[in-house]
This record gives sequence, structure tokens and C-alpha cells, in this order.
Amino acid sequence: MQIKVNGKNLEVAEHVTVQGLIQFLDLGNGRVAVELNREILPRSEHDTQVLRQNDIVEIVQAIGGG
Amino acid sequence: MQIKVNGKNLEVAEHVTVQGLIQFLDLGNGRVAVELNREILPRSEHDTQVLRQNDIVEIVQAIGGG
Amino acid sequence: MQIKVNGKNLEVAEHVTVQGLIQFLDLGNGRVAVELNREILPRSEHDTQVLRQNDIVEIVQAIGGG
Amino acid sequence: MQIKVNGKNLEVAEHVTVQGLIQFLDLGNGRVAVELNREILPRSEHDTQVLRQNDIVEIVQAIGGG
Amino acid sequence: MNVNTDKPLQVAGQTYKSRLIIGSGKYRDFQQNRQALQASGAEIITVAIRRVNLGQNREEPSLLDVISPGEYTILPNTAGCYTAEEAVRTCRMARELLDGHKLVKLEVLGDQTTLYPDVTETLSAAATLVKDGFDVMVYTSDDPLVAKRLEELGCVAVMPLGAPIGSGLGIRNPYNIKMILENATVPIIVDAGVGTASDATIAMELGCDGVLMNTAIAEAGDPVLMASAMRKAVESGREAWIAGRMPRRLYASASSPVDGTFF
Amino acid sequence: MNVNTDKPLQVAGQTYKSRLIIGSGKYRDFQQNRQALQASGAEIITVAIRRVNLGQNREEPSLLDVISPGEYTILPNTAGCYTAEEAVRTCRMARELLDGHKLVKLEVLGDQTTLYPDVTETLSAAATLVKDGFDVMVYTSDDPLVAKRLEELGCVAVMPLGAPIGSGLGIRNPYNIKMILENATVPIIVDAGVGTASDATIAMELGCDGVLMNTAIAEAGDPVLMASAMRKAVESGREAWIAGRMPRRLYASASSPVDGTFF
Amino acid sequence: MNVNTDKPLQVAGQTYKSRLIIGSGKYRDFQQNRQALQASGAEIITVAIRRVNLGQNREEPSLLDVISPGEYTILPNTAGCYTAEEAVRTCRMARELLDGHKLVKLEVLGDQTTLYPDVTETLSAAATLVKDGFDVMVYTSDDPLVAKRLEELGCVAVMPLGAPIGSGLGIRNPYNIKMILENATVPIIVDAGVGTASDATIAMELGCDGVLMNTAIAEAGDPVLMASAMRKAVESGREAWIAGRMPRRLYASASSPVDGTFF
Amino acid sequence: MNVNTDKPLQVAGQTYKSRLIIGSGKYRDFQQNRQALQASGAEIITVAIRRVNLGQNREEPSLLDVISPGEYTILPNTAGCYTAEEAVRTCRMARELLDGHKLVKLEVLGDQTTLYPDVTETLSAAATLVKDGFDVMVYTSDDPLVAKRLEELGCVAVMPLGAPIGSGLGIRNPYNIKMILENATVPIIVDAGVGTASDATIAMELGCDGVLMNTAIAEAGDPVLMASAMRKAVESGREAWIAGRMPRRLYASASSPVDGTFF
Repeated sequence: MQIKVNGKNLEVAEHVTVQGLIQFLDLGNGRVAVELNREILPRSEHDTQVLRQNDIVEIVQAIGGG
Repeated sequence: MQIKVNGKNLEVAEHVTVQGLIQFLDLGNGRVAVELNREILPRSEHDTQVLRQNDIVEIVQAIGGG
Repeated sequence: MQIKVNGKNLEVAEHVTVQGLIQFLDLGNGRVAVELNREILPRSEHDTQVLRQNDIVEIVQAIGGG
Repeated sequence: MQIKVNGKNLEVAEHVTVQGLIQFLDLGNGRVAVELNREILPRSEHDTQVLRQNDIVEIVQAIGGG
Repeated sequence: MNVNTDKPLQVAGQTYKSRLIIGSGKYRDFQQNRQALQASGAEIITVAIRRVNLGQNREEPSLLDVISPGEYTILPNTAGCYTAEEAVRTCRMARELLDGHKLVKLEVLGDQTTLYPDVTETLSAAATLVKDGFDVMVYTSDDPLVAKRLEELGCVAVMPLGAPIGSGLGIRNPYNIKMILENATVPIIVDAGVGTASDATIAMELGCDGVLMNTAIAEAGDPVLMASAMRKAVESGREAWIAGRMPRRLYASASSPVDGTFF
Repeated sequence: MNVNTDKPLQVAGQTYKSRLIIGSGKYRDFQQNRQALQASGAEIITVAIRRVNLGQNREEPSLLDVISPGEYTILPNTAGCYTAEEAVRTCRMARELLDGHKLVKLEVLGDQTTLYPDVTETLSAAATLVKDGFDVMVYTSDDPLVAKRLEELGCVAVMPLGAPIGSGLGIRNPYNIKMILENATVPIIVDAGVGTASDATIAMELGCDGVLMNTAIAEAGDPVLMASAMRKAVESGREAWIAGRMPRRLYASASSPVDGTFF
Repeated sequence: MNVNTDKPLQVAGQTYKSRLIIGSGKYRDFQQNRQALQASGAEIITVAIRRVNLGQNREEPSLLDVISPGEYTILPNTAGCYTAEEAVRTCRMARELLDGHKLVKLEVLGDQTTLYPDVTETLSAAATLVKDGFDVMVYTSDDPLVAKRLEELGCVAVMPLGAPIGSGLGIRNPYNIKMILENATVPIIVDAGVGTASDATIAMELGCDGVLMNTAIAEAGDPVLMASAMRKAVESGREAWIAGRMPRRLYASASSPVDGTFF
Repeated sequence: MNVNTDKPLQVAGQTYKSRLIIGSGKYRDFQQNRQALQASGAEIITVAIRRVNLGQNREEPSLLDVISPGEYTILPNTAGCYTAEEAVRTCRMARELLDGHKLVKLEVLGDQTTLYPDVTETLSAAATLVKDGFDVMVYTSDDPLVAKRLEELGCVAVMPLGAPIGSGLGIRNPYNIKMILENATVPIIVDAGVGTASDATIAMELGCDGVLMNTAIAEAGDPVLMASAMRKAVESGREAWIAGRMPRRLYASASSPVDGTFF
């Protein structure tokens, strides 16, 4: 199933959760925030929220900036 | 009949026109513009436009300004 | 005998020394420097130097200044 | 006979006058001033003043300057 | 000389020889105003639109009798307006007053203490007026983005402040004026802030297309002489900008050649 | 107008309509120099005194053929001198060259890097020259005490720098120029530092009696146009100073009356 | 001393000993950033919110591991946003990222050349964010009316620019900053423009409540030493403002008494 | 940090941690003077030499009881002297008073209105004093040639003015200070002109070795707090100069990376 993560197309299995995606991307131990289809997805819902075909996911972190 | 001209109440006769008002105010030879109830009243209509009770008239001129 | 001290005329006894003058003026415990007739008089000579008629003495101290 | 003109050594004949030198240098029609051995030589004396061995002559003009 | 090298100022299709625009406020009398106008060489003069005083003596001449629309370009301005709506009404009154005259100076202020322009109200008034067919010369802050937006809205000239109205503080922030100039395709005219001649010269040396002032002339000790000073200041700054200034150097450079010294 | 309210510049008994003095250095050619001189309106022009090149082609015209002492006041200057003695010799050469002409510009510099004036050598040269009957216009730093002393020595004009020669940095320290002006009884002319028109205007607005410049005109992109700009800049600054500028205000002051607004 | 005479900075109910806020951009590495942060004494540090690089090595520490939200107040900012909508999304991401942290720096820019703030977009984003429960520290131009409106919208601090981001030009227009301060009831913090220590001191001497900077420290030859300089500069300017400076005089006033001189 | 990268100030073989020198004039009382001295961190303090008042109460402590030569370097200065001869006599009195102490501040003024230094008298006094074995720290104008000559005469520090004594106008002409610094091999200390903290910071950012001030502290609303501000201002300016400031840019440069934005 096709989704878009941070602007890049990604092929993921059915029924995978956002938490699963984060693990898969090896972002597990980092401090990140997730937007699903332009809405914030609270951390609490990461492991219940199942991804769907064509979902648009943004995963961000804090970096150096002025 | 009561109208308001430049913020002041004025008692005028029935059926008087804007042109009549301008004469009455002795502004005939001056260069002025007229607003009737917040709408511009073109000079061409000054002598056809009849004033009504409670009309609000603004008569302005050009003066020194920066 | 007449001398001038810091611009003021002063009547002093014969044979009085600069040290004597300093005592007399009650400047003994202060930190001062002395000019005798426009020449520095070293502290070491205060008690040997005898004053003469018309000597001009300047006695200065350090005060607040920029 | 050797003289120095504007810092350069010059061989000139005996008895030549400053005026002669000016002619020789083809400066006749220009507006110049002359110093002979660090003293101004008035224009009036150019044709009477005879040059001597080792004379130091400066000939100047006005040029563009700030 | 500069005829050859400079193009005259163009605003709304009109061509003007003078790059100085003056106001008609704060003069001792019409006579002084007229003399200053002549001394300044200005071809455009701003006026305010105000209620006639009922019962005023009609014998006394009015401003437009002394400074006639035939001789000069009258630039009605919306000074005194604090909302877009007031400014738009004022412009319509002006157009009616001047027989369809389309050129106006838009100025919407934020408060009476600072007289600083209210850029949001100014933007909305500009949009309305342009749609309504006016040629809008707009007074604004020195914010380069707002200036650009006003140009994009269709204003015929953008007029950033040098300093607050009537302050006489000169061009407080030349950097912003420079930024505005770099992006502009309409005339940029510094409006407000000029206090003395050199302020006007500096504005023109930055590359501005003109300068608008009122208080600097009207409140000078001798307004007519100051008007003459301002005419020369604007011309001088323009010519200097076109001529191109020498480079700045921390260090000196002699004007007289070194060789040829005889000592 | 300013004819009525201003007195013309007087130096050594001579009266001048123009308050701008220009140099003759750094121009492309005599032709450009002459055109710039005309555009500037200057009546006084400085020249340098240098050795003739032996064997130079005498057909080529010399500076004084192009800019004639009949038309203009030639001001020989001692540029390039680093001691009082060199400066004095140069002035005497100049006097001889110009048939007894007494007016000179004294300038004694300290080093070739900064071209900063050497005030001690300048003071001693000034004393000698005045005793020797010269009318001395003296270039100096902006030190107010030295300026006053040069006046007391009998110099006919004192010419403090605005900034180092050829730097184009403008009037670096207006406070010192102000101090000099407050005590002066001879003309004070800012010499050196002017880079563009507004610098000259500012000098005149401080109350100076004139401005002397060379590089700002000669090294402009278009020297002749810049010369015209400078003429207007000096006149403009002078008129502004005589007219009297408006007061500065941190805060605004409206140019249009508040009453009579109809909204 | 100043503990007695000054109140500490308060933003959104939090109290801060330091009035200096620094950014975390442009440092050679986290290590240098952390050392500079310590040397600066700052308690608030801005961060940007960006996409994680997919497939980046997770071993490398992230900024928040090195500068922990426990030790410092992290101030996420919306740098890089050119519309209100982008800025609002960014703030929501930041809040989620930082577990409900409400304090944000709002910055909406107009274009990538000047990085000048877009005041209309900034106003609309501020309204949305305040309604949405954020504590908004807002970056804006030095327009005093816009600054006041942002305060009225409920921003907890207003942060006018001294000069464009990364320009290092200092406080270009102190008059506008003064106007902003006179009407403000929330902290006014100069953000952007500081290039060296004295710029920060000047900002504080105007009466600002703090200074925010990034480039001036990160791009200094020695960022850590400059961070120390900035700490002292901000403290020094604050103390000078509270102490109250001496009056300016055109003229001198001796520091040593005249009487008692013995010559 | 700056311990590593900076060398301490050295004057006449003595090393000083602080680069701030303060005066002892114009304080409310010795107590305030002493507190300000402590807050400033200064190690050198200037004093004036004056006649004792005959018949003054000897119980009252004198300055040197409160600020002891054991704790601080006392710098007698010749303030109030208007000729070289007066200055030389004053220094000799000071040396006798302080048991052979050789360090003095030479200051010869031109008039009591401007308190501007008389450079010719200063030069002659400096020559005499150096020959007489004094270590001369000399107050002078910002004339770079005079400054260099004073160094060549053997002065141990050259102290150009930033602005007239007691004026508080700051560094009026940074260009001259820069010229002085470029040629100097002895410490250059700005003396006079500082009005507030940023003035001192700016002096140090120019590369000066120290700052000397009196009025700015003594006439501040709160002299002791201002003394603390000055300590930080001098340190801050020094650190900024050593760290090396960022380049100035007319244009902006973002502090946050552009890539990784998610909108």
C-alpha cells in the first residue's frame, strides 16, 4: 500500500500503525511529532492509528534554528 | 423641516433643492462638493435633488493641508 | 616675619622650619607635598629647611578629580 | 659648465643667463617661476642673472591640484 | 546636462519637470503659500478636503482661487482619516469637487499621537480606490513588503515615510528605502520626515523619484527661502545620484600629483 | 531672495558670489576640468605648483591657458608639502609665478598614508607666510583651538577638514565644526571630506561660509553633472541655514487641520 | 545591586534572570552551540521544526538531547514560514513535539531575499494561535501600530526587528523602537539585527526588556567568546538604563574642581 | 576563555586585569566614590592635586585615606592646567606627594569653555616630563599625527578623547580613533566623551586598550550601578573585538535551514 512520508512515496504493508511506521523508519528513540493528512496525530494514538492507502504523513523533529 | 448640514441641525422649507440650500448658505460662488446621506451628489443633480426630512448633507471644499 | 602660604599672607616667627609650619597649620597627619619658591621641597628636608622673609610656600594634597 | 635644473644635471655654456636657459629649454612662451639656489629669482632679473658653475635652478609651473 | 541623462518624473501618465511635491498646510496665509510654491518650483501641491464653515464670509478667497488647478496639479489627500472607509469617502468628495480629477494622495493614519500610517487600513483603502478608478499616490511606512503590495494593487506612486509626519527627523532608515527602491517599478517618493535641505538631498541620492514635504517649508523661519533651498536640494540630490558619487575610502587620496615637487 | 537676506562671501577683501571652491586635480583633461568649473559656478580654483618637465612639448597648452587668472581667482596650494619650509618656498614660487598674487592655500600634511594635516608645521608656516605678506587660506584639522590660533595668526580663512583628503566620508565630526564656527571671525570653509552633494549641504547647514572640494567632483561618474549638483548643494544648504530649519520633534505634528473633517 | 533595583524578565508567567535569548542555528556543531549557550547565560533558546531525514543515522544525538527542555526553555519558532497557515501548522507540530508546550516564537516572513516580516500574515497567524491557546512571542517589523495590535491580540511578548535577519546592521531605527516601548504593556524584545555587543547594549539602553539573537553569536570568529560578550552587553545596557545616563552636553564640564589650583 | 585569547593591559610595565580607568571627581562623597570604584572593577583611579585649605578640619579623612595607594594605582592628573609649565609643576608635586610615584596623567587644556586639549602645550609638557623620568599617560585630541608624536616622545599610553570632557557625546569620530590604533605601539585609551555603557563598548570594539571616564559614572542617576554597567561594557566590548564580529550585510541571511520544511 502506498503512502507519502515527509514528501516521499513509501510502500507499506496493510494494517500497519503509525507506531509501526515509526519503528520501521527507526525513529523509535527520537523525539518526533506526527501529522496525518495535515492534522496533528497525538502521540497517544500512534499505536492505534492504522495507516490507509494514500495517507500523507509528516514526521518532524526540533533542529537548530534562529 | 429638519436636516443636518455639516453636522449642524438646520431648519429648511419643504421642496428646497440642494442648489437652493447652497444659495441659502451663500456658497454659490465657491467650489464645493456635496454628499447626501453619505453618497456623493453630482453637481449636475444639485438643482433637481429635493431635500427631505432628516437628510444628512455634507458640503466640503479644498483647504490647505499636507 | 611675612611669608605667603597657598596664596595667603601669613605672619610666622623667625627660624621656624617648614615642618614647624606644617605642625602650626595642623597638617601634620595629612599627606601633603610642599613647594618652596616654586621648587619642590622634599619631605626629608621639611624639618631642616628654615623659612625666610617673603618665602612663597605651596602645600598641596590629592583630592577627587577626573 | 655644470648646473642642476629641476634635479637634473645640465651642461651649459659659460655666461648663459637664466633667460637664456629658459629659451634653451624651450620654456619661453610658458608661464614659469624660477628659484636660483633656493632663492626666488624675479622675472625681471632673468636676462641679467648669469648662471655659475653648480648653480641649482628650479623652474616651476601651475598644474592641476586639489 | 541632466536633461540628457535624466528622464522627467512620470506619475499616472503625466510628466513633471520638478521632483518636489509640497503641501499647502501651516502657512501664515495664502500669499505666503503661493510664494513658497513658486520658489519651490513644485508642480504638484497637496490639499485637504474639509467641511465649509457655514456662514463664513464668502468674500474671502478660497485656496483654489489662489492656487488654481489650471496652473498646478492639485493633489487632494486624505490626511485626517483613520479608517479606509473615511479615506475612500474623502477621495470621492475630492473627485466630485475637482470635476472628476482622479489623482489622489491616500493616507490612513493609526493614531493622533504618532500619525504613523496604518498599513492594513491603507492596503484595503488602496484596493477599493484603484477598483474605483482613482490614480492613487499612497503614503505608507518604510516596510518594503507593504510598499511592494501597494504597487501590486495598482497604486501609481508609493510614498514611504522618512520619519513621522511633522517630526523633521530626516530619513531615519535609509536601508528600508533602499530595499523599497530595489523592487519598485512605480515612482518612489519620500513623504514626511524631511526637516531641512540635506534630508531631501539624501532622499534623492538614495535613488528616490521625488520628495513630498510640507512642515519643513511651512514651519521654517523663512518659508519662501526654504522652498528655494528645497528646490535646489532635490535637484542637487538627483543630479548627484545620476552623476554617480566617488567611492568612500577609510584612507586618503591626494588630489595633487606627487611627482614634480621641487623640494 | 537670499540676495536680500545673505551677504556674499568675502575673502581677503575680495567678494565672491559662489561659496564653492573647487580643485583642478584628477580630471580626465583640461576640457573636462573647465566644463566642471563652469557647471560648478565656482569663482576660485586651486592649483598645484610643480617642476616643469624638461623637454616637454611646449605646444600643449598649460592649465593657466585653459583656466585664466583673468576669469577666475587662482588659488595656488601647497599640497604635497610635509614641512613648513617646503610650504613657504612653494608659496613664494606661486607668488612669483602669478605676478605678485598674494592669496594662497596653505596645506602641510603629516604623512602620505592619511594626508592628515600636521598642525604644528601648519601653525609655523602660517606665521611665516602672514609676516611675509601673504593672504593665507589655511587647511587644518577640526581641532577648534588650532583653528582659533590660525585665525589669531592672521589667516584670512580657516579651512578645517570634514574628513581626510580624498576619503569622501563627509563631515565626520559636526560638533567640532560647530565649535570652530562659534568662535570664528574669519570665513570657515570645509575643505576635504565631501563625497557627495548632501555632504556639502550639511556643511553649509552647520553655518560654514563655504566648501572646498576636488575628488568628489573629479572622481564622480560624471564630473560635470556632479559639479552642477555641488553648486546647487552649496546654495541649498546656505539658504536652508539662513531660512532657519523647523524644530525636530520625536513626535508627529499634522500638516492638515483636524477640524472640518466630515466623517 | 541591580537585583534590588530591577525586576527580572517575565514572559507568560515565567520569570527569567537573563534578558538574552539566543538561537540554535548556524553553529559548527551541537557542542559549540551548547558552550555558547552556557557562556551567554541565556535561559531561552529558539529551535526550528523540520522533517526528520528518513534513513538518517539514529545514533547521532538530536538537538534536544544536547540542549534539554529540562534545563532550558525551548522556544520553537516558525522560521521558514511564509504564510499564516504554515506558521500555525508549525506551532501545532511544536506543541505536540514538546508535550503540550505552549510557548512559541511566531515569525512569518515576506520573501526569501529580505526575510522581512509579513505583518498582515503575522497578525492573522497571531490571532489564530492566541485563540488556540498558545503563548505567542511574535517577531515583527518596527512598525509601532502593528506592534501595538499584536499586543492587543494577546501576544505575550512583541519582538520588533533592529535590522533584517542576519544583517548585523544593529538598531537601524531607534525612534520606532522608542515609540513601541512607550505604548507597550508586554515585554518588548529586539529580535534580529544585532551584529556585535554594542548593538545589544544600545537595545537595552533604549529600555527594551530583552534581546534575541542568533547570527551575531554563531557567525562570530569565536562564537563562545562572543556569547560571553553578549551576556555582559545585555546586562550592561540594562544596568545603564536603570542607573540613568548623564545628560548630553554640546559643551564640556570639568571633572576636577577649579579652585585650589596652586599656579 | 578570554584569559586564553587576550593579554592583560600593560602600562609602564604594570599589568592590569581591568581595562577601565575611572576618575574620583563629582561624587556625592568618598563613600559613593569608593563603592563606585569597587563596582567598576577599576584598578587605576585618577586624582587631582590641589592646595590644602588652611584651617580645614584635619579630622575629616582625605581621599587617599579612603582610596589607598596600597590598594589602587593612583593616577594624579594635571586637570586644570592650561600651560605646559603648570602641568609640569603639578606632576612634580604629585610625585613628591606620592613618594616618588612616577605614573601621571598629563592633560593640558586650551580654554575653560570647551576643555579641548591644547596639543602644542601638551607636546611640550610631554617632552619635559619624559625627560624628567615620569611615566606619562597623555590626554589628547583624536588627531592621529599628534597621537603618534606623543608616543614617539616616550609617553607610556596615549589617551585620545572620544568627545569633549564631560559632554557624554560618545565616540564622535571613530575613524580617527581607528587611524590612531593602526599606528600605535603603546596602549590607546579613550579618555573623555563616554556618556553611557554602549559608548564604552564601542570604544573597545574599535580595538582600544582601555577606557577612562569620570562624569558618565559620577553623574549617572545611580553612580554605583552605572559603574557596574561600565565594567561589563568594557569587558563586553573587549571580548567582542577579540571574538571578531559577524560581517554586515545589507541583506538578510536565515538562521534556520530552508530544507526540511514540511509545508
